[in-house]
This record gives sequence, C-alpha cells and structure tokens, in this order.
Amino acid sequence: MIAAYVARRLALAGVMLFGLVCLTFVIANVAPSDPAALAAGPDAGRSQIEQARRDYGLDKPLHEQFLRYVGDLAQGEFGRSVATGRSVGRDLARYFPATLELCLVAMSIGLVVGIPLGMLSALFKDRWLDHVTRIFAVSGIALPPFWFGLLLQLGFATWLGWLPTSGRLGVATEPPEPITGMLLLDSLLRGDAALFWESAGYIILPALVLSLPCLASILRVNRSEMVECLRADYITAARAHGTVPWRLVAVHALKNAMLPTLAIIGLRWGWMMSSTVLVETVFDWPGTGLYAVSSAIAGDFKPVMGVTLIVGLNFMLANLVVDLLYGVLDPRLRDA
Amino acid sequence: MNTTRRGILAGAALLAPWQAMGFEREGGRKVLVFSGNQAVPVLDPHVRYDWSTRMIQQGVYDALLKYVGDPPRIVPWLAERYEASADGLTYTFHLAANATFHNGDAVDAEAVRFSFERGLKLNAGIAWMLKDFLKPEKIVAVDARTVRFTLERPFAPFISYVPWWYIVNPKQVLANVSEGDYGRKWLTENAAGSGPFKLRRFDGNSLIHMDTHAAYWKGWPMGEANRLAGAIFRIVREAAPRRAGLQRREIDVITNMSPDDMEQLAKLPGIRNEDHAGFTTFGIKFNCQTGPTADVNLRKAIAHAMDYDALIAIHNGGARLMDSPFPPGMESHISVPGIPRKDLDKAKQYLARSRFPNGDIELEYVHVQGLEDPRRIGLALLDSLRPLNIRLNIVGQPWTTMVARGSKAETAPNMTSVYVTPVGTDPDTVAYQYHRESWGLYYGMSHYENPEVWRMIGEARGMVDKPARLAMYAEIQRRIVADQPEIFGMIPNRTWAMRDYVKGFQFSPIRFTGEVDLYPMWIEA
Amino acid sequence: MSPGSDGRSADRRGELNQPREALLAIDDYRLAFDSFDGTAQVLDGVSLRLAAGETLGIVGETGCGKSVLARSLLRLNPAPPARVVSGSIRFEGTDILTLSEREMRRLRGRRIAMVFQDPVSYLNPLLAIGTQMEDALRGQHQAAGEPQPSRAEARARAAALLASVGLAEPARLLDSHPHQLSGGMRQRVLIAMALAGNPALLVADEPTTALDVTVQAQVLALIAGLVRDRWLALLLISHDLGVIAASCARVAVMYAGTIVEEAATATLLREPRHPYAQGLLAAVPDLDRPEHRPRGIAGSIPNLLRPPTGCRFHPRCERATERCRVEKPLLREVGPAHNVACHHA
Amino acid sequence: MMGRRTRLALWQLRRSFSSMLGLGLVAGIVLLALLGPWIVPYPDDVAGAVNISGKLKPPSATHWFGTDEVGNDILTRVIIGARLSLLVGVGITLAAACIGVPLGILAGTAGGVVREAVMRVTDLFLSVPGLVLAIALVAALGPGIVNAMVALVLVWWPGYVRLAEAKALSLREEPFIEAARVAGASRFRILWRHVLPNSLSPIIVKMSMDVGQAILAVASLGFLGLGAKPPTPEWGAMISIARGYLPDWWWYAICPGAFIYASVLGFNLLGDGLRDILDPRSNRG
Amino acid sequence: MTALLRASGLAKTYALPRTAFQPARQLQAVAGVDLLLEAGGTLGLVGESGCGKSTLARLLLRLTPASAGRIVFAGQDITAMPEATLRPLRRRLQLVHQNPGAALDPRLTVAQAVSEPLVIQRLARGADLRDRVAALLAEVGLGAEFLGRFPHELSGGQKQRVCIARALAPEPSLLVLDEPTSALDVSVQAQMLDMLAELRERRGLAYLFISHNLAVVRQVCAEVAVMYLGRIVEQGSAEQVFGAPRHPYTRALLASVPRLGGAPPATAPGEPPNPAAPPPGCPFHPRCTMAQPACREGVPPALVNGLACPVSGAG
Repeated sequence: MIAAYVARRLALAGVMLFGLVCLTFVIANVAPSDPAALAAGPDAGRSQIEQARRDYGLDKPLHEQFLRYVGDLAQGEFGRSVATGRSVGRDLARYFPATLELCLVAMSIGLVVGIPLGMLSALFKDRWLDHVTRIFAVSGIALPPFWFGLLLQLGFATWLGWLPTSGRLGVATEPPEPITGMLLLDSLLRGDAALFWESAGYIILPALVLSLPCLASILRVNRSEMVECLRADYITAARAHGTVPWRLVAVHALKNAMLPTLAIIGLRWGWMMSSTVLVETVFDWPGTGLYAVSSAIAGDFKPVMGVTLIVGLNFMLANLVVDLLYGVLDPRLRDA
Repeated sequence: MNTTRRGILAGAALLAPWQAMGFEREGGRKVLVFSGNQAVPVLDPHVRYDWSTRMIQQGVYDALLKYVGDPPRIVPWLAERYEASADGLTYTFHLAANATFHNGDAVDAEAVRFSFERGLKLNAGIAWMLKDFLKPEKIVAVDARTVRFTLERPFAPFISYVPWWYIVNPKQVLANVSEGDYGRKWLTENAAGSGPFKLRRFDGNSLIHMDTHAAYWKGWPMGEANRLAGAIFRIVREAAPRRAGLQRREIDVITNMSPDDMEQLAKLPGIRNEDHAGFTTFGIKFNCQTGPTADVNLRKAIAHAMDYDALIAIHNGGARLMDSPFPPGMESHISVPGIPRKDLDKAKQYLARSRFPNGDIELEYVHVQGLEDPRRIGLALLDSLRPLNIRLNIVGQPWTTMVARGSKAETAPNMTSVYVTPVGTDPDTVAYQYHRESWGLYYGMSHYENPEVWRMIGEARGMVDKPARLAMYAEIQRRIVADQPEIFGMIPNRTWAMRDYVKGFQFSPIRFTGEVDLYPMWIEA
Repeated sequence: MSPGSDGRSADRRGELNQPREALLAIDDYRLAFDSFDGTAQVLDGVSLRLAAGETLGIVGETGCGKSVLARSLLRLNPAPPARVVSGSIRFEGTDILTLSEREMRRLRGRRIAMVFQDPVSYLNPLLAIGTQMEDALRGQHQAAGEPQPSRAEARARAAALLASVGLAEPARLLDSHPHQLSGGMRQRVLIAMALAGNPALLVADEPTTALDVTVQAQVLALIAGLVRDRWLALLLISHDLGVIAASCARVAVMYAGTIVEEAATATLLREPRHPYAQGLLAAVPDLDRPEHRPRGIAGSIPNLLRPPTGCRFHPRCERATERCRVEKPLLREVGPAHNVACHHA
Repeated sequence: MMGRRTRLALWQLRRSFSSMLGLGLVAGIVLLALLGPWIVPYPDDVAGAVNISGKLKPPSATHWFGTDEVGNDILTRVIIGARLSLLVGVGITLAAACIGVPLGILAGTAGGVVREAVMRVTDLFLSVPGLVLAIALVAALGPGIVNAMVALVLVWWPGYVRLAEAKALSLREEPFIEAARVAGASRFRILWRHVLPNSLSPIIVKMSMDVGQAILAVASLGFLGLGAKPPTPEWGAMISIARGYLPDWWWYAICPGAFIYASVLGFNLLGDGLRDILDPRSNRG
Repeated sequence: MTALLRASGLAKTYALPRTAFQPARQLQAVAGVDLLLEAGGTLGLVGESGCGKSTLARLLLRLTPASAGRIVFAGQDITAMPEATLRPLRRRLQLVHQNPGAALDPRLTVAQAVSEPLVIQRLARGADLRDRVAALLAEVGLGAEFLGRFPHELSGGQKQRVCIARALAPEPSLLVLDEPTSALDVSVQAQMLDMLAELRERRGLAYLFISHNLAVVRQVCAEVAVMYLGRIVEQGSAEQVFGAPRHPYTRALLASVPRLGGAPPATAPGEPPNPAAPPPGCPFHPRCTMAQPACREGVPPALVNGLACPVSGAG
C-alpha cells in the first residue's frame, strides 16, 4: 500500500518537475540575451560566436531546444553551462552535497533548539520566558539573513577571530576526495577528527543564519500547538488519571503538537533550500545557491534551471517524507 | 595529506587555528597561496582564457614566446628564436632542445603544430587571434625542432599573439579523446603541458593546487634552494575573507580588492601593495548609429561634462585618465591633444549645437551587472549630466543581455560601459575595435562609422614598414578621438596585496587584471 | 452585594450537615472566571455533601456550572482564568483547595477519579490505549511516593482493568489506538482508567451525552454495577434527568451557579419544590405519555457576568416577588433530606 | 460606541507587548516613509549627488550614520528607502492576494477539474524555490524594482491560493453555506457574500505578515544586485554595496539592515497580534 | 392528501479519501430508501448517529447528489434537475440545521440572514422586505430589537428561532428539521417544540423531522421511520412504532431510553457497526437477540409493510 502510494507521489512529482522544466525554460528564454556570446568568450569574433552557438545547440528553434533539454534531462543530463562550458549535472553533483550539508546542519539546529524552546514557551505561556522566546522567534523570521550573516562575520570572525569568515574549509586545507561530498560526514567516515572540527568551525555561522527562520517557525508552531495540546481534553483526562507531568508534556502533548510541527518542517525545508541563495552568497559557501546566483547574474541559465529542478525535487521528496512520517506518528492515518 | 596547519587544528578545536599562522609548508619547501575572486572553470588553453584561467595556464603550460616586464617585452621561450620573412608571410620557429612535457615527452615541432591546429580547429577561446590569417594546413613541422607558419596575408600582430598559444602534449591529448572532441573534455580539468608547475589538484571553483616541477626544463630563477613546493590558487569570492586571510597569513597574495581596501591594507605591517598601471581601459561606448547619441555634438557635450576627476577619485588615485584610445605603453600610443576633459562651457556649447540644445532627454547607461566601479562611475556621470539637463538611467545587465543588445545598433544602449584589455602589445589589437568588423562585439558596441578610419586600420595591420605604421596609428588615434565614439575614461591600476616575504613578483601590463606570473615567485623566510 | 453573603450562610451550614461522616464536603464554594468582559460568578456559594458509597446526580442546563463544579473536585479548572473566591472542598477531611499540586496529584486517580463527557477527545489519539493506562498507573504510584510498577506489571493491571469493565480481548485492546474503538468501548476504557487507582469517589461529567441511546444504556448499567460492587461514591453530572434518575439515589438541581434544590431522586421527581426544578421537569417530553405537552421556561439563562440580584432565577420565575429580587434565598430543609433555595417553596 | 468585538480587539492588542511593539515599528516606518523628503538632512543625496571627496565618512554629528561610497549621507538614503520598501512590500502583497485569493476561493468551492488545475499549478509554484525563481526571472527581465516586484508576485500568489482554498474548503462544509444554498443562492452569491467575507481574517493576517516578508524579499534581491537601479535608495542594495566595504566601514551596512529588520519585525509582530485577534485558531510558521 | 415529497430507491455512496496507508474505500451512507411525505404531514426520522439520517435529509434537499434513486418534489422530478431550474423550487423546500450557531453566517446580522432568501428569490424588496423580515421575526417570537444583532450576540434558542424565521421566509411547504433541538437545553427545547407545532398549524407546513430523541419525535410526528445503517428498518404511524414496535432494533431503541422514575433502561448488546464495513445480511443481526442463520447472509431484508425484518414480522 505504502509502496503504491510512494510510487503515485513520485509520479506526481515527475509531472510537477516537468512543469518546473517548462517554467524555467520559459523564464530562461524571455530575456533578449545571447548566451553564445558568453560561451564564446569576451574577445571572440563572429565566427567563434557562431561556432559556440552551434556547439550549444542555440541555433535551433526554441521548441527543438526544449525537446532536446527534456530529452537530456531524461538521461540525467542538465545541459552545459554557457559561461563555463561545464556539464551542469557534474557541477550540481559537486555543489549539492555542500548545500545539503548546510541545510541538514541548519535543520538540526532548528529542531534541537526550536522544539524544546517551543515547549518551554508553551509551558510558561505569558511569562517572561515566553515573551522573550516569541520576540526571538519573530526576529528569526524578520532578520535579513544576508545582513545578519554579515554581522556575525563581523563579530565572530573579524573582531573576535573565533570563527572563520567564509568558505567551507581553510585556505590551507586541501579538501578531501568526496565520499558523500558532505565534509562533516566524510571526515567522520574517514575518522579524520581534525578535518571534522575544522569543517564544523566553518559551517557554524552559515548554518546558524540559515537555521534561524526555520528555528523560529518551528518554535512558533510548536509553541502554539503545545498551548493547544496542553489545553486539550485528553491532557485534562490524563492529568485527572494521575499521569506524571513530564510525561504529560513530553509525550502526551508533544506527540500531538509534532504533527503540525512536522508540516512546517517540510515547508521550511523547501524554503531553506531556497534561502541558501543568500546565505551561501554571504558566506561564500560553494553550494547550489551560490551557483544559481552567480549563474543567474551572468545570464547563464542552464545552471539556474538545474538548481531549480534539484531544489524543487528535493522539496517534493521532503514533503513525501513528511507525509510518511505523519503516518508513522498518527495511527489514524495508518488504518481505519 | 597536507600539512602543518591540520596538526595544530586537531589540538585546538575552534579558537586557535584562525590566528596568525605563517605560510604554508610542505616538507622543507614553502607553498605560495594566492587568492582571487574568479573561478577557473575550464583549464583547456585553447578553449578559454581570462585572468584566473590564464594564470594557471601560464603555470602549467609553455608557449613559444613569453611576455615579460613592464613595458612588456616578448622573450623566447619554447622557441629559442624565430625568423620572419620580409613579406611578413612566413614565420619560422626554432625550438629549445631540452624542453620536455611533465611526463617526459619532448616538446617537439609536432606538438607545436598540433597545438596550433587544435586551437584553430576548436574555434573557441584564442582562435579569433589568428583564425583569419592562419590555416591549420599551413603549419608545418619542418623537423623535430623547427616549425614554419605561413600566413594567408601579412598580419603584423602575429608575433604579439603567439605567447598566448600554449603548447599541449599531443600524445596525452589524443589518448584522452572522447567522441572526437580533440580531448576537450579531458583538458577541461587536466593538463598536458610543459610549464613550471604540475597540476596536483583541480577544483576550478574553489582551489587549484600546483606543484613546482623540479625538473623544469628552463630551470628556476630563484635557485633550487628557494624553489617553492608549489602554489595554491584559492577562489574566495568575497573581498573581506580574502583580506582577512592575508592578514592572518593564510594567504600570501590577494587581488581584486577595492581601492578603499587597498588603502587600508597599505597601512598594515607585514603587507606590501603592488600597484601598477595596466593596459585595461575603461570607456563608455556611445551608440553612434541610433538614438540621441548618434549626434556627435551630444557625444562631445557629454564627454566634456563628465567629471574625470571622479574617475580617479573613485580609485583613490589609483588610475590614470586615458589620453588616447590606446593605453600608454602600447606601441604607437600618442597623447592625443584636445581629448575632452571636464569643461562645462564647452559641454554646453556642444549641446547647443546638437539636436537637443536644451537637454531634457533620458539616456540609458548599461554596465555589467554586479560590477561596482562602473556603477559608481554611472553615478558620477549621472551627477555630471545634471547641468546639461540630461537624465541617466543606470542599468546593470548580465553580460549576455548586454552583448545581445549591443549586437545591433537598433538595440544597443545609448551608453555602455566596457573594460577592454588588449591581448597583445600590437596597436592593431586596440585599433581594430574601431573597425566595422567589430560592430556588435562588446568592444564594438558603439557601431562607430568612419570608412576612412576603417581603411586605415585595415591597411595598418598588414604593414611591414614600422615607422609608416606608427604614423598611421597616430593618425588613427587622432581621428577616433575627433569622432568621440566613446568617453575615453581611465586606466585603473592593477593591484595586489601580499605578505612582504613574497619575493620575485614581476608585473607586466599585458597580463590581465589579477593575473601574475607565478614562475619567478618565491617566499623568503 | 447579595444579602446571602458569607456570615449568614455559615450559620446555616450546621443545619445542612448530614449525620453520616461525609466523604466529600463542599462548603460555600465560590468560583469566578476572569475575562476581558469582566468576572463571571460561575459558582456562587455551592454547598454539598457526599458520603462514601453514595450516588448523587447534579442536573442543570448549559452554563449552570455543573461541569466546573465537577472539575473543581480534581482542581482541573485552568487558573487563570478560574479563581477561587471562597469556600472549601474537603475530601476525606482535607481541604483540597489548600493542597499543593504535588499533593493534589496524590489524590487524582487514586482517591478521586473522573469520567468525562466525550470519550473521543478525552483519549489521546496518538497513543496506544496501553500506553495511556500504564502512564496513569505508574503516575499514580509515583505521586504516592511508592515504587513504580514495571511496564509489564502496569500492563497486566491495565488488562485486568479493561476486563473488569466488560471489554473483551484486553491484551489486544492495549495495543490499539482510540480511533480503532467504538464510542462505547472508548467510554469503557476511560472508565477503566478512572478505576485504575481504586478511587473512593467517581466523578462522572455527562458520561453518556456523546453516546447513542443504546450504548448509553450499557454505560449507565456499567457505572451502576461498578458503584455497587466497589462501593464507590458517585457524583454524576448530567443535563438529562432520565440519566440521573437511572443512576442516582439523590439529585441536586443547579441553576446559574447555585444549587436550588436537593433531594432524593424519587422525591424530586414526584414533588419538586423549586420553581426551576418544576419547570425543568415540565419541559421534559415523556416518550410514554405523548399527550403530556412539555412546557418550556420563559426567558433564558442569565449572563453570569452580571447575574441577577437576589435569587438568580427570579427574572424567569412566575412566582417572583420583590424579596426574590433583593434577597438571595439559601438552601433550607423542606422535608427529610430535601432542601430548597426558594423564598416561596 | 464601539462594539464589543472592537473593544476586545483593542484590549488584546494593548495587552500584548509584542503587538504594541509591532504597531509602533510599523507606525514609525510609515511615518518615515510619509515624511521622508521633508525630514532628511541631505535631500540632494537621494537622487544621486556625487561627492566623492566626502565618501565613507564614519558616523558623526553631521552624518549620523556616516556616508557611503560616493559621499552620500547614509541616514538620508535609508529614510528615503523606507518609502520604496513600504510601497513595494504593500504592492507585492496586494497583487499576490488579488491573484491568489479569488483563485483559491474558486478552487475551494468549485471542486472538480477547476480545483485540480488551479491547485496543481499552485503546487508547482509552491515547490519552486521561490527566491531562486525570482532571481532567475529578474536576471532574465533585467534588474529594476518593477521586475523584482513582478518576480516576487509570481512566487507569492500561490500562498494565497492555498490559504483561501483551505479556508473555502472548510467553509464549504459550514452549515451556513448550506443554508444559503437551501435559500437558492447562486454559486457566485455564496462566494461573494459568504465565503469571501468569512475567509478574510486569515488572509488579512497573512497579508500583514507578508508585507514584512515582501520587504525582506525585495531587499534580498537588492542584496544580490537585482533590485532597484541606482541611484534609487534601496536597503538591500545598500547592504550589498556596503558588504564590499566591510569590515573597515562596518557602519555602512548596519543602518539599512537595522531598518529592514525593524520593519519586517514590525509587520510580523503586528500580524501575530492581528492573528491572535482575528484568527486565533490558525497556525502558521 | 397529495404526495409532496416522494423518494424511491434513494442511495448515497461516498468515496473515502485514499491516503498513504489505505486503499480507496466506499461508504454506503444511505441505501435504497423509499419515503413518502404528504402535504402538511409530519414524518419523523429516528436513528442513532451515523445511521444516515442527516445524509438522507441532504439528499432530499439536493444538497448532495444522489448515487441512485429518484426524488419527486411537488410533482417534479428533482433528482437531476439543474441548479438553475431547481432554484425556484428551493423556496418551497427549506432546512433547519441542528446547530443554529453554525447555520448563521457570523458576519450577517439577523435582518440580513432572514432577508437573504427573500432577496435571492426576489420575493420582496425595500420597505416591503423590512416589513416581512420583522413580521417573520415576530412570528418566531423575536422582537424588532434583534434585527441589527449578530449571531454571537444571541443565545442558542434565539439563534434557532432566527434560523426558523429564515427557513420560513420564502414560504415553504416542507421544512426539513435536522435535529433542531438537540443543541438546545430542555427548557428551550420545549419552547421550540411548541412554536413548531403552532407554525405548522398556522402555515400548513409539512415536517420531515430528524432526531435521535425519541420522545421529541413522538411529540411532533404522526409518522415515524426508524433508520439503521443507511436503511429504514421500520416505518409506520407514531402510535404503532412507539406503541407496538415490531423490529428488534426499534424495540431495543425504545427500551434503552432512560425514563423518569421508571426502571433503569434495558440494554441491547453491541454498538452500530462501521458503515464503511457493514456486516452481511441484515445489518442488525450481530446485535439481534432474534437473529436466525438466514439473517447473517445475503442481502439486507427489504421494507415490507413498513418492516424490514422477516423474522420478527413472521413471528
């Protein structure tokens, strides 16, 4: 049953991805730009530009280019970047793990801090802890990540010198050959503690900035759900029956509050992937966000399309996972 | 596994490692760390060049000749010497006997022939330099150490381009051909050269690590004892961390810093700034065919309203105003008398003579998106044009869009700000931008029209008689200035900041903005 | 200021005391709810006695405060907005209003247990029945400072409890979730949980309102059997006189936060004395006597933010006089164990 | 005489510190936007007066927040920037709501093919990484505040479809809608008279929050160099430029960022407060 | 008397949503129901929750399309009538909801709510409209001071009165009352029952009265149909059904009602089954004390002479 459901959802995701492809293709081609000029290089003459146009298939009519792009995608090829001439698929394979690592760490921060804080805030509703937490939560959503990132760089890197400013590893450290491409994981797999700590030092600030809106959302939803759940009849009943308070909060109420929290986690995951664009730009984090921005600004659209697809797919998968987790958490969804 | 820093890191988790460390070491030798903002997506020397790419290419490859010094000179390199025929059609190069590729293969005439053929046939990157004058079949390996090029017609700048045609090892390339791509795919991230450095690790977006080639056929100028272990090119897109890295001695040389940053860096102990006039010119191209700027008087009015001092001020003094379409230092450059400087009265006189005597027009000023200096110059221009009652619409656009618009006079913006770096020292490199054939290319966005000038440009590039050629170029410069197809702006200085233990830095204006020749550099400590 | 304030009601308390030692004694209990609109006098001087093994029904309409009263016995009303104004609730001799939360936890489930109205919302939808029961059992032991039974022990006891409320296959039930159970089974589970600590007093707040009539009959029969077998004191809250008549020996009628009449069930049904109680009885349609036309009570229940002065029923009362408007009537005995709060009864 | 609801709303608002803070911040920003041109110390600096010699001055009595890279007073430009940000924030939100709400209500009440079509397209847009799409679009259309707004509206409207659809779906089951159908009300009448007014509360709450988020989004595009054209003062673009002057001229980045933060915070807190009043049961991240 | 509303073979099947963990399933809410209501007649529909009585009401009102069967109202087949054609007929067929709080648009005043049907059906406008609304309110015992009030300012009983006034506004000939008093207190319920009786007399209305409260149905209705799991199991005059119930379910139902002063209610075993998974054969057989082996298989027994139980009917 679950397998069939997953298959159906994946099929739906496929349809959605096709929609995404169409959308990005349209956007990429509305502009009066000449990618061939970019491909051929700045000093190229007409003959070289025409050569590049042929090389990249840009001389074909749009619908043919579209069909070719879709065909390439079906084979897992994302086309070539006109700015660099490199395969977008290979670039993505290189950048995506970095972004994924960043997002995973940020999401972990969001969960580890957001959920307990939301719980505490609900328990101490309308007390000072709650007020502070709520302002903090709204701030998390209101702080411009690019600005906050700059401030953190200024404070922790430039003035205090505790943490590195940007990048993924020190200039002197040679990045190891990727296993998963996620440095923290790779260094653990290799048992390289020094590398682990170094990459941890580099990921802290960007992950913190990235996690803040997500943390805030989780906190807010978790708080208000906890408030609702703590008021729920079944909590009153469990109290009346003598259940221990901590279990009441941490199991009985939290489990129920986790359902909407889960939904927001799914949403925020997608959102987070999108805001890596800003955070990666600020922290010079070599991931898909930076890749998309620099390509977009250069007018190089194949990478942008590739990133959009990857991030969109990721979002759809995340939603699928959330739906499945819903089933794990909520027995009502499992059977009649 | 690399190196000292990691060991320390293992001990002190977060606090220690970003404190001052000193340069990188590997064994007893030092590693030079250079950092800039621009990636190296494709290393293939026949496909792509820009400053960062060419810096690495220059490291791992050799060419027949090499540019050195300021003013730039062309010196023999793989070729010990060359001869040109009197008609300017045939060039014969004699190769050094001891040159070898990194894998030990000799750099022979066939390698040279193959490399030029490859460059021409791929028709990308450097191809434009020689494509119209040299056919692949006219390159002949006379013997193992002699190559002869026969041009289609005389082309004076030929020699000035040869230093950019790097020689690849045909055996390696042919061994790695896929789908008849001339090894293009493989050379994107691999090297098959004979240069002073061997590629150790290539990650074009973050880090390129090269080892010095101990057995480099040309030897090492600083002596074997001081030879580096290698050089690392770190791509750090943001200026602040580059600067921080330099201050913390994680990086030895940085470039692409703003003039303001450079000013601050100059004050720091242990850091030395290199600040030199290059060849890169900044101009604001008028659309000479369509729109208000087709009116030469308006162009002159604008050129006289421009606040040239602001151009210098924006660079904190680190720039020179152009006094000719040609950069100073280029062969045949003259200081053209009467090149516009700020003079509001003159500007108003010209405006009065134009089709817009009262101004009241809005002009579009396009610059490449994300470039800071052209944006600020736009602001300065906007301010300068206010007395003429001309409004300025400052637009940053992606390169692709800008080029697409500039390809036709109908769509080209009124004004486009462009940096142009001449690739060779021959005056034709710059002059040809004003030829009809350059219309629509980014440096030809002004769609400048003057058949007499075109004729002279065309004639000069084939002239063998040097004094006559120089005179011709002097005249060309005067005429172009008179037509004012652009605001001749300034030549920004090229700047690097480096630790003072970095030695052997040699500037040459012919290189691109941040590009340095890593070969002679070493660390003294 | 109502004339029936503390001093005088204290005088009367003596008369009300039953000879039997009361398990539960509520005296002049006043509870207010604070809100934006002001303070609602939700309970206004409630006094009740309940002896061990006794069954008492509280009947009243929406908003009369009967559920709030029931929750007060376990101190489950959220505070704020709830606020005790005065009075005491003595259970087995101690005033539970003065207990700490920790001490209160010792009572919950073990001495006083509660059955709620809607079994759907009072069971945690995400936790297995077994988990909820084990948590309750272990929690009761923990609160009492006794060693907690192991999960397995707790589970075994939970299964036994389920069996004792007439549920088949208790072991399988423990692993199921609330949504897999029918309404009647859920209410049985809740009753089983209430019985877990062997309480002396069972408070049932509209235990059958959400159930269908055939199931209601089953649950009422179950409660009656448990009360009999375990010698439980039962406080049954309902709006349905029929339900109370089927379960309780004694009944108290509540109106707008006050008890207006208290009597043996049969007595009240036969000869209600308070005009409200009379009205209530007259309003109930009788299935077996279709010719009897139910009569409504004119007007509607008062706004407790601004309760009527004097007798809270007086605006709807046909017999109301000036005295009713001014003076709050206190409960007084009008027959054997029959108390009425009306100047005219 | 105010109704009880209004008084209750005001009471709730007053009681909540955070809502009052939000109200204060929003009022402040609106005031600055309205009075901007009359109160700024250097009105000329708005339109791109260049004074290179006075560039990058630290905060002082004459320039409270220093000067920027062409010598303009930062405070002046930030204050004038409030107008643009506010206008853009409100504009994007209104446009997105105007597209999304009718579609959502239509989808929620129509059902069938219409609903499927609308919701699938909505899902498509929702699954797109919003900022990435906006960046691509602005990069394609060319930077400029109007293009930025178009791009953001394009990624913003689906949120309203979702909200309005969910609300309409739940309303569709409401007995009072059924009652209207029994009375013979046409579909349009039900939509217009019953569904729309009853869906407004959460939409208003979302809009008030979205104004803040839209300000942030435009600033983000500005930061990436895709926002307003120079010399228009725009907060995000200012930070983008200021970044090049970190860390020595750090004050340059502080001021515009603080204003973005304050205004987004203001609208979010206000929205939070409004939600407590208008739509207490809902829950959004 | 003439048949005002006739339903034959009416059925409604819902598709339950498919989730990650469940296949698509169907729920038969109403199965093969025949009904006849005469002008001015009163039919009570009783049954426990989930038996399909509210769905049946919605089917009859064409608020949800029927899966099978026919509905004829006032001589016209409305089963598949387009909404536009149906609209004028709607005024004669009105509904009063169970929960008066939810049946009023919270944003409309009492006057707006009551006038809506009149406006829609173009029955009145301007001053006439105002007068008629006031008259309707007076008819349900509410004064003119209520005109400008919003639902949240009313008590439950008052809201229900507004709902009734609204239902009366287009002068219907049939009122479907879906548990009209179950959300009300007993003292208010009595007032409401009184008023309903009075209205019927005065206006000659027919009532389809749906309730789980048998005593109330007995008060209001002359005819009674008992539903169990989507089917009518017994139908007849109130006297017959309540006085001499024939179907085992009807008997169990009546015996379960707690009586004032009477003996404790008798209990029937078990609970109504899940409509998504009904038992085969007679749906009541798992709880029936009289069940025969034949009851446990085959199709559910049909309603013959107002009784769907061959066993009990035979005996």
